[in-house]
Amino acid sequence: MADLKVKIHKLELKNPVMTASGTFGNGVEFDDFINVSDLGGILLKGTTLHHREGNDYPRMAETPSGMLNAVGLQNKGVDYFCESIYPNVRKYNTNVVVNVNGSTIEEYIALTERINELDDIDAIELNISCPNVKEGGMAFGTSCPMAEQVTKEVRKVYNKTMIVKLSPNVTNIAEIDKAVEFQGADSVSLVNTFLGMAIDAESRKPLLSTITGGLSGPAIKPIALRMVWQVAQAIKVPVIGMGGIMNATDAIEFMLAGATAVQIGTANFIDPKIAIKIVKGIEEYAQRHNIHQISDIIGELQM
Amino acid sequence: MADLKVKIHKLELKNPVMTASGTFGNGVEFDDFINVSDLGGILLKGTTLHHREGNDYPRMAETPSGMLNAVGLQNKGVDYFCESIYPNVRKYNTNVVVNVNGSTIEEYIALTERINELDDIDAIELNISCPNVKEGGMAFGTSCPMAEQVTKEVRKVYNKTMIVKLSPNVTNIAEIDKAVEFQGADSVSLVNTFLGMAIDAESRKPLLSTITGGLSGPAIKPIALRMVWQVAQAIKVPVIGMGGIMNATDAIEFMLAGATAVQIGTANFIDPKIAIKIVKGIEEYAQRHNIHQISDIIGELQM
Amino acid sequence: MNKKVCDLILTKKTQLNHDNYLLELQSKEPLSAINPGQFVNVLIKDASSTFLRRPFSVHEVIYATNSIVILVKTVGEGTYKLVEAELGDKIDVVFPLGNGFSLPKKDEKILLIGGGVGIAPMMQMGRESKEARAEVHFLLGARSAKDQILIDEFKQHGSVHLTTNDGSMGVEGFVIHHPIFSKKEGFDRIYCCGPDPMMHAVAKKAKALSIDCEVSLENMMACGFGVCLCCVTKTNEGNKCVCTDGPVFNIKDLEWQI
Amino acid sequence: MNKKVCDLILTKKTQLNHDNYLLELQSKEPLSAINPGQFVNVLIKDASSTFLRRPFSVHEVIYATNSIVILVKTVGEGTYKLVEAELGDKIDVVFPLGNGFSLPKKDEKILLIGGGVGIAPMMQMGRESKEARAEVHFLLGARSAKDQILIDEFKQHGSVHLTTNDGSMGVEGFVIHHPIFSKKEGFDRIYCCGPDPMMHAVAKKAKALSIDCEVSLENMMACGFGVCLCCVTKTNEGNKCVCTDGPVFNIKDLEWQI
Ligand SMILES: Cc1cc2nc3c(=O)[nH]c(=O)nc-3n(C[C@H](O)[C@H](O)[C@H](O)COP(=O)(O)OP(=O)(O)OC[C@H]3O[C@@H](n4cnc5c(N)ncnc54)[C@H](O)[C@@H]3O)c2cc1C
Ligand SMILES: Cc1cc2nc3c(=O)[nH]c(=O)nc-3n(C[C@H](O)[C@H](O)[C@H](O)COP(=O)(O)OP(=O)(O)OC[C@H]3O[C@@H](n4cnc5c(N)ncnc54)[C@H](O)[C@@H]3O)c2cc1C
Ligand SMILES: Cc1cc2nc3c(=O)[nH]c(=O)nc-3n(C[C@H](O)[C@H](O)[C@H](O)COP(=O)(O)O)c2cc1C
Ligand SMILES: Cc1cc2nc3c(=O)[nH]c(=O)nc-3n(C[C@H](O)[C@H](O)[C@H](O)COP(=O)(O)O)c2cc1C
Ligand code: FES
Ligand code: FES
Repeated sequence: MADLKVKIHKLELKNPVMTASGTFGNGVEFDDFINVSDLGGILLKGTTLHHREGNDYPRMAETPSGMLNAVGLQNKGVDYFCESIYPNVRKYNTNVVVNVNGSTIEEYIALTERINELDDIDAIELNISCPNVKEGGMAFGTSCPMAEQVTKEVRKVYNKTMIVKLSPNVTNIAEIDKAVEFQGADSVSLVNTFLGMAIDAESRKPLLSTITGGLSGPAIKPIALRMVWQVAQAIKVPVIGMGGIMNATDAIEFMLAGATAVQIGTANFIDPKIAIKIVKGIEEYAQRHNIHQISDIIGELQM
Repeated sequence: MADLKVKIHKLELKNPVMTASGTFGNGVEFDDFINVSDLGGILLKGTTLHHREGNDYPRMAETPSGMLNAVGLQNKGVDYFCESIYPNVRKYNTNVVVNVNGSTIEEYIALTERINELDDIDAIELNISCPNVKEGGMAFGTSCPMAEQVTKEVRKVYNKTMIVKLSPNVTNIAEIDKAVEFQGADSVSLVNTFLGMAIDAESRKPLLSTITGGLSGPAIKPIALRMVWQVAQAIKVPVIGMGGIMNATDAIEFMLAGATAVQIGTANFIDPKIAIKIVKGIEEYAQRHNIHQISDIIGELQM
Repeated sequence: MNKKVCDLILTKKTQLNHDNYLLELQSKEPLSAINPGQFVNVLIKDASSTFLRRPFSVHEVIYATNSIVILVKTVGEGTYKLVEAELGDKIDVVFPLGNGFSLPKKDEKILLIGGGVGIAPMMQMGRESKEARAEVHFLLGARSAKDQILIDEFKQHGSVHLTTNDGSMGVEGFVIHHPIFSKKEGFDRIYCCGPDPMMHAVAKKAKALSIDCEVSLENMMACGFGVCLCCVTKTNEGNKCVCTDGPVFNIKDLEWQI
Repeated sequence: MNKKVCDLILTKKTQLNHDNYLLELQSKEPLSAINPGQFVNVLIKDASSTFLRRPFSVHEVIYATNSIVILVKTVGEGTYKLVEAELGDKIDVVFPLGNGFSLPKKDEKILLIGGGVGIAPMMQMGRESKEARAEVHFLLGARSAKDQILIDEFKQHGSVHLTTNDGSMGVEGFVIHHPIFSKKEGFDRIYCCGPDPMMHAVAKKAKALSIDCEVSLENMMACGFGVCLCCVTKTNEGNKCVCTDGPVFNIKDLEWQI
């Protein structure tokens, strides 16, 4: 049996498969389907300092090989998280990561300080790339100086593993990643969703209440893969790759492109067991190719 | 019968359906399938001053709802164009537009001057967005100052309709479009392909000889539509929209988002009659919705 | 009542009219209890435009054969593909999802209103309500006589009242125009599933008559089990997921302008 | 010989072994002349991962019934879907595409080499070569006896020589190991279609023996009719499209390192 362990800074992952924030609820929704603790890690849904209602319905539109969403970070805020969600997720024997969101740097800091107090949360994912909120969000991730600043300030208050999640809606993603790495990120994760739009030709109306939303799913995989490859070459910290991963082959491709671990997003909606299936598929791939340590294939694209 | 006529600067289009450069050959390849003159216009394949061999095989990879290409502007250069292609395409009773490419501003100028001499070519499309050539190409389209400069210089030598085709691989497409408009573009067309990548997990090799290539097809439609919408709001000159248009409904969506005309790209590979079918579909839509002039729906997204 | 994702076998397919089909899906394992008003989420294979699953109400549960029956109206590629499935085919389904209707009490008089394919959940609801000894009335609205389906089947669980938009069967007009609402002895509860405008009209009527009313919403869904937060509707307690907190809501909890 | 895109009807389907099928596709209109070695480009419907058409060599042309036969080996979603088609189904095809082989002259002795599913174009080529009064020999290479198909059919157009990698039928080894190459009386022309390494080996052999040799390439294609420029191969005159300038090339025009 191949050794599937990988390491993201101080996090030890039993396998490279994590689930993407906003697509895995708080994990507990999957208890009926899988043993969540068998995953390398889970990313909880985006959390903010205060309660957020999110955007109006409709928030979703199906697209060719993908979907647009405009959830807008609906969540009950960090107090609720600490009281009602944390007790349920700390039980998992896997890395539980909180996806941290803010409209201002102060909010990012205050939220991170709260999460820092939770013993069984060993990492945060700093989301500076959400396309679905008016203030903050993507604005941080598409501008180098802003991305640098938020990373730097949050770093000051957080000593555990800090993953920074970046926006793909940029000209040169490697440039921003480098800036973020420089400010102390322990890992970067990409991609978040691409800003897109859908229209109903019959009613002439946008299909999302917010007009634009975030595109995810296999449609974006070729672009995501390219970005992961570019970023992995540009920076030294481990990269967590995602964007349209639907099966183990996709996951292997991201690892060959340079990802140390992957996150499964939209695929969870279509098959609630998919993340575990991907773990098994990676194991089979390793066996078939006589790979003893899966970490040996990271960045091993043959050119 | 609805009036399908639209206008792009001085070009009168009998309908809003054009074909995208690099996906329609020189038109003549379609003579067996359709009456090319029934289209609003055709964009010939990318032309350069000198002969170009393009990239090595493999140049293509299928992706979910799309494809990557890395053709790299293979063409025989402008001399060959004038002697051997122009005589065949001038016969079409539609707008024949040359897609102009250069590695330097001087090349863009020299090529445009040659095209300017051809009586039956009423417009050029300045491609500053090709992701598949090392020098020039996309570098022009992803930087504001460069996009401005090439537009400005070519404008000086060309008085007919100048369409500028921009790169989607940017953070803020509307910003670059504005710059280009300011420098005298008569119209902008978007999107070109998105930089993507594909890997064969079994052999661990990239599927394209150039590693990365341009993503086209329905996969990119939501992003393309969003960009067209943003650009159409930001600038005053007519916008030509494209990216994953497969049927008349898609075309209508781009028009509602603000496109005056559309270009059909990858869809031509799958159905060589598609462009004409889309003209008919738009006509049916107009009839069903009691639209007398199709130009009435441009930018008429209801919010 | 754990959720599961598994293959069910298509054991029976009945075409009811030009665009409605009954599909009977059999589970190898015994079914745990399913509430009337719950739904299933079906993976459509081999269709180029259906990326996400497609939700369908549970029309009937046949515990004796471990079968779930769904009523499918063909409206797009997903539903067309689904009804093309052949007997013996495996259908990949996540179920049971959602909350379901609250059952009436003994001797209560209830009105089950279905509009179009919104009649789907009312069959099982009618059966279980009758078993609970409620007095069951169905009010089924459709565009035209040819769209009125399953009338005999509904009659087994209660009395059936019909409306059609064109008057070709039953009362002409929408469901709310049916004289049943003006009867003196009123209903204890109304349950409704159908197009949004119809549910709004029914809710308004129920509110005016002070009758307790539950509606089953059909918001667009990405996951169906509460993780994507795409299917929300506004309630007194903020946005709630139609797939987990619903699809059935009491109208008093919804922020409808009625 | 105008190209067209139209629906052909699947009139016959024969499974030859575990992964090879013959599909007979009938045109309503009379077929114009098709050259051996030309190909058709098939739209795969209802498959979620096949965005582009799939090219297949013309295996046989039956002018009497306006039919084109293709030989399909199942290797991925597209080919699996295609062979699932049922008799009477409409198959959307662009044809005829490519150049085709150059026919031999009367009394020439020719060797038609097919490796794996590369045997596909050799049936029609064999037939027309025989009609042109050439002396036709087939050399068919496969992995194993169970992969050797259509031997009796090939025998109708010429003599058949076989190789298998495991020696379970015919000569053991690759096609170039067949003793036919060492015979004194040589061939006037060799035609070859198969996996790239095989075609390279054959080309090398042909070059060494100074025999005129044509190979049929199977580069990945997006359009199939010369507009995307994705399918190129390097020739003495620069990059040429396999779909229009090929799929058949004389090895002397290719930039192969042989
Ligand atoms: C909880 C729930 C229960 C349902 N129960 C049933 C049922 O029992 N029987 C049944 O036939 N259908 C039911 N539906 C609706 C069914 O899910 C859709 O008709 C189906 O998903 C359409 O898929 P398609 O691929 O055929 O059409 P598509 O091509 O996806 O859509 C065709 C058209 O229908 C519209 N549409 C699709 N889904 C919805 C929706 N949820 N709400 C409003 N408009 C929609 C689309 O916008 C489009 O205009 C239910 C939906 C929900 C959410
Ligand atoms: C001119 C031409 C003629 C052909 N004639 C025949 C024929 O007569 N009979 C037949 O069975 N097949 C033929 N092929 C190959 C056939 O087109 C492919 O097998 C088919 O497209 C695979 O589709 P799929 O969806 O089943 O597999 P996919 O899922 O697309 O691919 C499965 C595997 O096959 C590989 N593959 C697919 N297409 C090609 C190709 N063109 N070259 C090399 N590898 C490929 C893929 O990389 C992948 O590894 C021909 C190809 C060309 C270009
Ligand atoms: C419905 C939905 C909600 C999401 N919410 C979040 C979020 O709260 N925080 C975040 O960082 N990313 C969020 N994402 C982005 C995903 O985590 C992931 O980056 C993206 O979907 C690309 O991966 P995929 O193609 O595998 O889905 C969300 C995505 C979807 C589809
Ligand atoms: C094979 C191929 C070749 C292309 N060549 C060119 C080109 O020479 N010049 C250009 O401006 N765009 C070129 N494009 C981009 C298309 O014109 C178009 O912008 C893009 O494909 C998006 O549209 P679509 O999704 O409808 O294909 C090419 C696209 C493809 C697929
Ligand atoms: S559909 Fe995903 S939460 Fe309801
Ligand atoms: S496949 Fe498009 S040019 Fe050959």
